[in-house]
This record gives sequence, C-alpha cells and structure tokens, in this order.
Amino acid sequence: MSLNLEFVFRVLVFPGFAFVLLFTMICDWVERKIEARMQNRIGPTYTGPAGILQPFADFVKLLTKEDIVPLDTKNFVFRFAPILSFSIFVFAFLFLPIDGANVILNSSFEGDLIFVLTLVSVANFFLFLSGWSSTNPYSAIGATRVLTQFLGYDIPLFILALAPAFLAHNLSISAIAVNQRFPFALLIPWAFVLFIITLQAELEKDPFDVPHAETEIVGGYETEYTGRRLAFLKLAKDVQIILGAAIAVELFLSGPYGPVFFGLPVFWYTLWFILKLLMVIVITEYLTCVFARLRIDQVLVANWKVLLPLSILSLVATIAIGLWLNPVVG
Amino acid sequence: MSKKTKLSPMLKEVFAHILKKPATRKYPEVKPKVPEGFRGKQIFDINFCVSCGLCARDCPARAIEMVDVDGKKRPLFHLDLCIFCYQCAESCPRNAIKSSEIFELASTNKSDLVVRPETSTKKGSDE
Amino acid sequence: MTSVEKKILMLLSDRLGEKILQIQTPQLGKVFVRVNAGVLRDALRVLFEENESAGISAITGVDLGKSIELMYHVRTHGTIITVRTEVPKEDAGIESITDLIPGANFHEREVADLFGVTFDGHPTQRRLVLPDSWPRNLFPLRKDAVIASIPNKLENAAVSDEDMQPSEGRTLIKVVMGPQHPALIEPEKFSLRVDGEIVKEVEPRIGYVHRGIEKAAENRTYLQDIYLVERICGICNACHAACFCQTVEAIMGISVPPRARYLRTVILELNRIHSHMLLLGHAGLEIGYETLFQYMWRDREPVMDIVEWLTGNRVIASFITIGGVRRDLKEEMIPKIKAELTNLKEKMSFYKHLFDSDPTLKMRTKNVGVLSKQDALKLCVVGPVARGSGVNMDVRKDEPYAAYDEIPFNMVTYNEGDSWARLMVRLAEIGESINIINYALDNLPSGPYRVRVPRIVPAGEAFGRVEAPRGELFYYVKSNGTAYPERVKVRTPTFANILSFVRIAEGGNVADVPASFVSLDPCFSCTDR
Amino acid sequence: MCCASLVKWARLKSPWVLHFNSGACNACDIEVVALLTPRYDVERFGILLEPSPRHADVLLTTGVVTRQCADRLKRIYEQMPEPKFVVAIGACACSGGVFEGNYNVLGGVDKVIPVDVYVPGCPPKPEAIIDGIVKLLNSAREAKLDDKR
Repeated sequence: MSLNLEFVFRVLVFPGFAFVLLFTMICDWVERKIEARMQNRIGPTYTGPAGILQPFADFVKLLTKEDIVPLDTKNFVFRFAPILSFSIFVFAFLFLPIDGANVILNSSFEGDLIFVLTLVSVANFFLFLSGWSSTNPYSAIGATRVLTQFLGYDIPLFILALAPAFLAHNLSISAIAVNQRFPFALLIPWAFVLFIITLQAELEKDPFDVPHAETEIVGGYETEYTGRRLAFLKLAKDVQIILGAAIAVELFLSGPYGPVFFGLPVFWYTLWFILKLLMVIVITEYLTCVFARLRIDQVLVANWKVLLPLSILSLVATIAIGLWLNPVVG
Repeated sequence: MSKKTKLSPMLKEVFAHILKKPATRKYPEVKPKVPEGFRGKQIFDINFCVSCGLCARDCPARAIEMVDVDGKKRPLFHLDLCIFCYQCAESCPRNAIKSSEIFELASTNKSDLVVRPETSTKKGSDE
Repeated sequence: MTSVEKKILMLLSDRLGEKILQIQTPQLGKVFVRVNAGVLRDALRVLFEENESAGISAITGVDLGKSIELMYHVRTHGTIITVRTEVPKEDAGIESITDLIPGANFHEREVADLFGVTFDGHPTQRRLVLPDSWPRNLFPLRKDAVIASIPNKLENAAVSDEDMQPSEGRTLIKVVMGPQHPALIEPEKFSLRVDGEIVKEVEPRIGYVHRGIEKAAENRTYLQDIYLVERICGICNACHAACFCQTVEAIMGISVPPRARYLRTVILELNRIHSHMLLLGHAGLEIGYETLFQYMWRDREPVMDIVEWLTGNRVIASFITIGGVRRDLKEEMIPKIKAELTNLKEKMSFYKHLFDSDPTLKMRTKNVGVLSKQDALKLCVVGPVARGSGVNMDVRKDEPYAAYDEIPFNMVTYNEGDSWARLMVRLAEIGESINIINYALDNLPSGPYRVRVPRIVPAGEAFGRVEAPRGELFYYVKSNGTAYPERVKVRTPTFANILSFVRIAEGGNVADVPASFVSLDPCFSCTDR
Repeated sequence: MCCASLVKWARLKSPWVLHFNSGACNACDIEVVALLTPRYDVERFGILLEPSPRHADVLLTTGVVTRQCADRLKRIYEQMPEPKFVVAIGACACSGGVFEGNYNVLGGVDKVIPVDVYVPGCPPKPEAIIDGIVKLLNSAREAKLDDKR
C-alpha cells in the first residue's frame, strides 16, 4: 500500500506531473526573460515577482477564454490533437531520471532511449495533425512544415543520441546518465554541439523556426486554435522544449548526477538537473537570438547535406574514441 | 583557410547584453520628461480670446467648435478629432491657445475628450 | 531652360513639327508640351527613344469642365518633360502606353479609376484603388461627381471574398497574403499563384487604405492641406509637407529664407534616417531576425527624440509650412543633436559589419528578389530600389531643393539588384544623412526662419519633386486664384515601386516573398493615399 | 469566488494584442510596433503581439475605416474569442481625424465595432498608448470581465 502511495506521489506530484508542469512554466519564464535581456529589454515584470507568474497567467487566461471550433474542421482530431500531444510529451518525462531515479521507479529498461525519442516523434505528429485538421491554409502549410522538419531532423537526432549510448554501452537513458563520471559533452564536444543544433531544429527554434514564421504563415498550425486547446498547444510546445533540453542533459551532461555536498542526495540531484537544464535553455535561447530564420528549403538542405553527414562522422569518431577509451568507460 | 572568415558581430553583442542594463524605460512608474514645445493637450485662456473664430476656420481636422459661453463664441476642442498640429495657436491673433505637457489623454468615454473653453484656463485639465 | 531640355525640345519639334500645339516653360526646369490626343504616343515615343533610361514619373488627370486633361510627366536626364493632352469627358478614352513603357501600368489604372478615362490596350482593366463596392460610373476626382449615397459594404459583409474560391486550373494553388497579415503592417492583398514552392503569378490588390486625399485637398485651404498631405504617410510626413510647400511656393513665386532651407534639410534627413532604420528593423522581423529588429528600433529612438525636440511630436513633424518652417532651432539644441548623431554613427558601423558578415542574414537576402537594371528602368522604379539596381537617380542631385545644392554628399548605388543590395543602400544612406545633418547644423545661416505668405494663391500650376526616403515624391498643384487648390496630384514613390514587386516575386520562392517585398520598403498609406 | 478572482487576475495580466490598420497613415502603426521594442517593451505587462485574431484579447486599431476595410475589420473582430476589447489609437481611429468626410472613409472605428478605450493623439506617444491600455485594464478590473464570461 505504501509503495502505491509513493508511486502515485512520484507520478502526480514530484518529480512527475505537477513538478514537470511547474518547471515548464518556470523555464518558459526564464526563456522569455533571458530573450528579453539579450534583446536589451526587461521582459515580463508585473505578473508576480519579476513576472515569474507570467506563463501561469497566460495559461489560466487561455483556459477560460471562449473556445471556438471552426465549423468545417475535422472535429475529432482538431479537438484532441493538442491534449494528446501535450500528454505524450509529459509521459515521456516519466522515463527520465530527474531526482536520481526515474519518475516511475524501475521503469528504466534497455532501449528506453529509443522509446523516448519515438514518443517525441509521435507527439510531434500530433502537433502536425492539429494543424492539418484546421482546414486553414496557413495551418496546413505550418503543419506540413512541422512534418517535413521533424521527419528530416529525427534522423541526425537519433544518430547523435547513439553516440553517448555507445560510450555508455547501454541504450537506457538512466544508465547513460549514471555512467557519465565525466560528462560526455567534454569527452565528445562535437557531438554535443551537433546535438544542440539538431535539437534547435527539432524544437523549431531560430534559425530553424520555419513552422512559426509569422510573417509567412501567420500562426502556423496554431492559427485556428482558441481558448483551452490553444493553452494546451502552447504548453505542449513548452514541455517539448524542456523535454528536448532534458534529453540533452541526460545524454551529454551526466543527467542529474553531480557532487552531493550534504544532506539528501535527492535534493542535490534535482538541483543539478535543474541547473544543467537551465544552462541548455540559455544556450538554445542564445542561438535563437543571434541568427535569422532560414528558408524552408535551406533548412532541409542544412539537414540532408550538412547535419546528417556530420552526425554520421561524429558517430564514427565517437566509436573510435570509445574503443580507445574502452577500459576507462566500461 | 586563406581568407579569414568574419564572425557575425551579433554573437558578441547578444552575449554582452545579458549583463547590460536594459534600455527599457519603466513608464507607468517613471513619467517621461516631455521636451519644451511638446504638442500636448491644449490650454485655452478665455481672457485673451477675442472670439474671432480663426482657429476654428484654420483647423485642418475641424476639431474646433465655436460654442456659446456667456453670450460670446468660444472655441471648444474635440480631442478625438484633434491632430495636435497647433495651427490654431499660430492663427490665434492673441495667443489664447497654448500647449501643455499632458499627453496621457486616453479615455473610455468619448464625451470626455474635450477641452471646454470655460474650464481650461487654469490648468490643462477639465476633469 | 537647360541645354538638355533645349535639345529634347528641338528633337520633338523636328519629329512632330506642326503637331505640337504649344510649348510652355513656366519656371526654370519645367517644360510643358501640349499635343493632340492622337499625337501623344508619338511624342512620348520620341522621348523614350532619345534616352533609354527615361521613365514615366506620373500621369496626372485634371478635370477642366468639358474635357479631362492628361499630363504625362516623363523623367529624363534628371529633369521632367510634361506632355499634356485633352480628352473629351463623355466617353473619355486614350491609347495605353504600357507597351512603350511597362512602368505606366499602375499610373494608367489609377487615372482610369479616379477619372473614368479608358486606356485602350491596357492589359488589366480591373479596379486598383477604389473599393469593390464602388459604383461603376462614379469617378470621384471629376468635379461633377456627386458622392452621396454609396452602398455600404457592411450590410453584405458575410459574402465571401473571391480569395475563398478554389483556383481554377492545374496544380497552381492560390495563396493570399492579406489584408490582415503579419508581414504587412498595413492591409493590402496579394494573391499569389503558387506551383509547389515557386510563385507563378502575383496579383496585387491595393486600395485598402485609399482615403481620397487628393479630393479632400481640393476642399480644404492651402494651409489645411499642409497638415492633410503630411498624413498621407506618417513615416515620410516631412517629405510630403516639403514637396507640397515647395510646389505652392513655386506657384506663388516666393523664395524661402536660407535658414529655413537648412532647417528643412535637417528635418528631411532626420525623416530619412528614421524611415530607413524602421525598414531595416522591419526587414529583420520579416526574415525572423528578431534581435536585429529590437536593436535597430532601440537605436532609432534617439532619432525620434531629436524630432520631438525639434518639432514637438515624435513622428508627425508639422514643421514645414509655406514660406519656411514653423519653429526655430535653438542654439543650445545643436550640440545635443550632434552628440546623438555621433552615437548613432558608431552603431551604424556595427550594423554594416553585421550585414556584411552574418551568414543567415546573407542566406536570406543575397540573390533574393533580383531586379536587373533593365527591369528597374522599364518599370520606372525610384529611390533606393532603383539605386540598389545600379540606376543613378536621386532628386537631391538631379534637381536640388532645400539646401542640397550647398551641402556635399554622395549618392549610394549598388549594382547587385537583390534584397541585400537594397538594404545596404539604405544602411549607407543613413551614414550620408548623418553627415548632411552635421554639415547643415555647422553651417546654419542666421536670419528669419519663415516669411509670411498670403492665404490666397495666384492662379497657376506647378509640380515639385522631393527625394523621400523611398524615392522620388512628385506633387502637381493647380491653383485657380482662391484659397482652395483646384487640383493636387500626389505620386508617391511606393506607388511607382509597387509594380516591381510583381516582377521580383514571380519565379521566386514563396518563402522569399516577405523578405523581398520588405526590401522594396512598401508603404501602402502612401501607395493608396 | 477565489477561482473567479484568479481568472480575472490572469486576464488582466495577460492581454495579448492584435494590431489592425484599417486605413491609417502609418504613424500610429509605427508607434504601436515601437511598443514592442526595448525602450517601451510592453512584454513587461504580459502583452504579446499575436499574429492571429483567434489568439488575441485586445484589438489595437489604427486609422480611419475605409470602405474596403470595413467588413474585414468587422470579420476580424468577430473572429476574436470572448472576452475581447478594442482600443482605438489616434485621432483617425477615434473619430476620423483629418480624413473625416472623405468619400472613401466611413469614419472612426466605433462606426463599425464597439470601442472600449480611445487614445487621442496624432500619433499618440507610445507612453500614451501604454496609458490607454492600462486604463483599459483598470476599467476592465472594475466591471466588464464579470458580465463577459
């Protein structure tokens, strides 16, 4: 019985659902704040202390807005795609070690890295469906752009994710995280850099944010959404961003593990995880700020002609290093 | 590489801005200083007015209405029509119309957006 | 008359002989040639054959009562030769000249809309500036037009636009930009026919911001018109006021005191700086470079401050008036202005470096929306668009006004003709403008800043040109001896440039449309008036 | 009760805006865009400029309403989800300004859609526009929000 309670607590409160939601909103705030600072602005200020409640206010407001479903939409998909996409992103979190152990204890299995990456693709697919079912030309174009982009960039992402897996001799995320006495980002920096760039594309951020190119396709796949469905679409997007960053942390920055100075390791592990994750968020935000958006064909060319060959090269180099270091890591 | 490729200066600039003070002015708390000669809400001094109506005649937006005050025609400014060009002040032979530094004129009620000749003399405000 | 004009007139009378009815030269550098409607094409052909870089600047229509006068203002060798003719009001019609010069396309459509003159042989006969609900036989700029009961389109607002209809034919998909679209701050509609990612056809529909200013100017006094024409375009407002005032001053035959000429130059150049910076920032927004937009607009704020110090408002200057300027510049202001400009100049070198080196910026603008020099001349584009395609054209050099004849500056041209070149022209022009302002402030003559002028303008006509931030701005004013003008014609630079958008978008990528469009610096409130 | 005040708080703290120009001269428009830029930065108030009318709470209108734009303006207003507010920025949007009476002009924005706040000026300073939005939020705090849901 007590074990069940612990399970429920872990899934719903910490480090599961509630924690992920809260953390997502905080990250969204950090993102907006840091982007504002990089652009010499202040960013949200008056909503809570230093505007920290801004994402929460946005979310609550959207939840209670009038909900308009356009008459000629494919109703079922239009209604459920946002919430499905959101729940799948959150579900994927359950397989990440956040406070030193997976959210669902013992949920880790050999190959859950592949499983999580697949979940991300599925959730992305629902984002595509949400736009596709809107029957608005801008949504449709935005949706196809999402599809082309994540289908293309999934391949280098998978290949790059294999590099740490190879070094750790394991396809389980928690095992990869545990086995990094020395963060892989320092061991194989080129793979980390490539992973961040690919992640940038996967998360549809500048310079790869063609699905959100407002000046070309208005709101992209979100154009026709209002009220709570829009709230969940936006939230799904934010969860996706921190999920992507979390995967980067687990694979390259030794996950939640770091020095424990005193007291409970759970506290330190969570702290390390949050700090590392914020670091990745700042890096992606920095990249967003310093580049212009590429054109959709340039995005695809960048994938097939640059990132894919480079990711294969990086895998080869990683294997070479891995073999050389084998006694150390194994 | 024979030619040195130039790095985008934005890389450095954006990084530097993380620690720089934002350029934002905290408007509602700190009111901006309006420069001398700013074209804001009108101040009308009824004591100078000779009821000639030149201001109303020259107003490009026809925002000035001559209304009866104690039997004499005086200008009433419709702020919702006014384009703040101050041609009226230029046309006025007696300098009865002056500009104030008031620019926060927004109102939820359109009928508030007037400067009445009888009340405007002292301050720029009639509320 | 200059020697070039003499030469052209010789040539005209050689070729046409007796067919020329009258030659007028009311002012220096203004030539009017009157011909019969049938000879008009021949006369224009002579002009276009004589100089291959000649272009049509504007077509002005004037209602003379029984007939409609058409004036074709031809820009050649940096000056304007006007060929005028009359057509009867009943069944007004004349042959189109779009086959001689494609750039006349929109000019003719506009006259057709507003005056009801049919242009035989014109490729498109559709509406250009008037709304769809406008009655077919009502032409607003005719003096006898009674504009009383126009059906209000609101009643049948539920009727869907034609853009909702499926496109006929093959694989072409119709993509509609606007009227409400984030790439366009202003409402305007562009229907693109798209084959895959390639744009095959562009159909612009302007007129969403048409406010009928030319008509409104006729029933306001000259004094009121200054403020009215300023509000044709809030961005280049000082240029409109300057051009209108110059034209009226030309009719009145008064000259402006030197101090006023210098102060006009200062405000015109401030206008140019802020307009160019606005555009460069907006271009950043269009290509998804938000940081560039934010920085550029942040650095633009000091320029707005200077305008506010000088005129009392950040945007609409209301500074220039007939006979001079409305306020004087205080001595103690000069060092403040110069300090801000020095700061701005430093910032500009940063942006220049950025445009030269940022890879993503170059990927989005280099070789995008290329307008060749030939096309630029044929389509009669003006301003930075023309200079980005290697055409040497700048009214400040060709026909100096204000104090430009005394101030040294360089004309910036790039030969690439792509979006990048057009943006670079503007970037470099900001630097030139800063130099001009500094020079003007250093050499500011003393004396009065305005002369008093009568309210009534003697009968006469004149046209004036000003190099607005977007290019040559053209005004024609006709006076009938009262305080109200008989006709005010405004040809804005954006109206001349909008045709080139069709040219640069066709054959390009759909995703490039916003980026190449913004490089033309569109401004629809100017375009529609 | 607590829930209602939470909703009210959220709405006041997150007014997303849509900008529509129905025939302005661009002066007000550039001041509206300037609100987003570092010196004024309205993101401080949680204001975001949204591209689609479906996402917006506040419609910032500039300019007179021309005949060609009128039904488009109306349609955009109808596309916005409740509760929604309209701010008329500049003399033209308030009542027509210099263009009042022209043949292609219907007049101010309130001829077509209901307007909540008028911001006079030609163009108003960006601070004045912020002031208009703040006044809108204050008046919304007092009344409207309760009836509108």
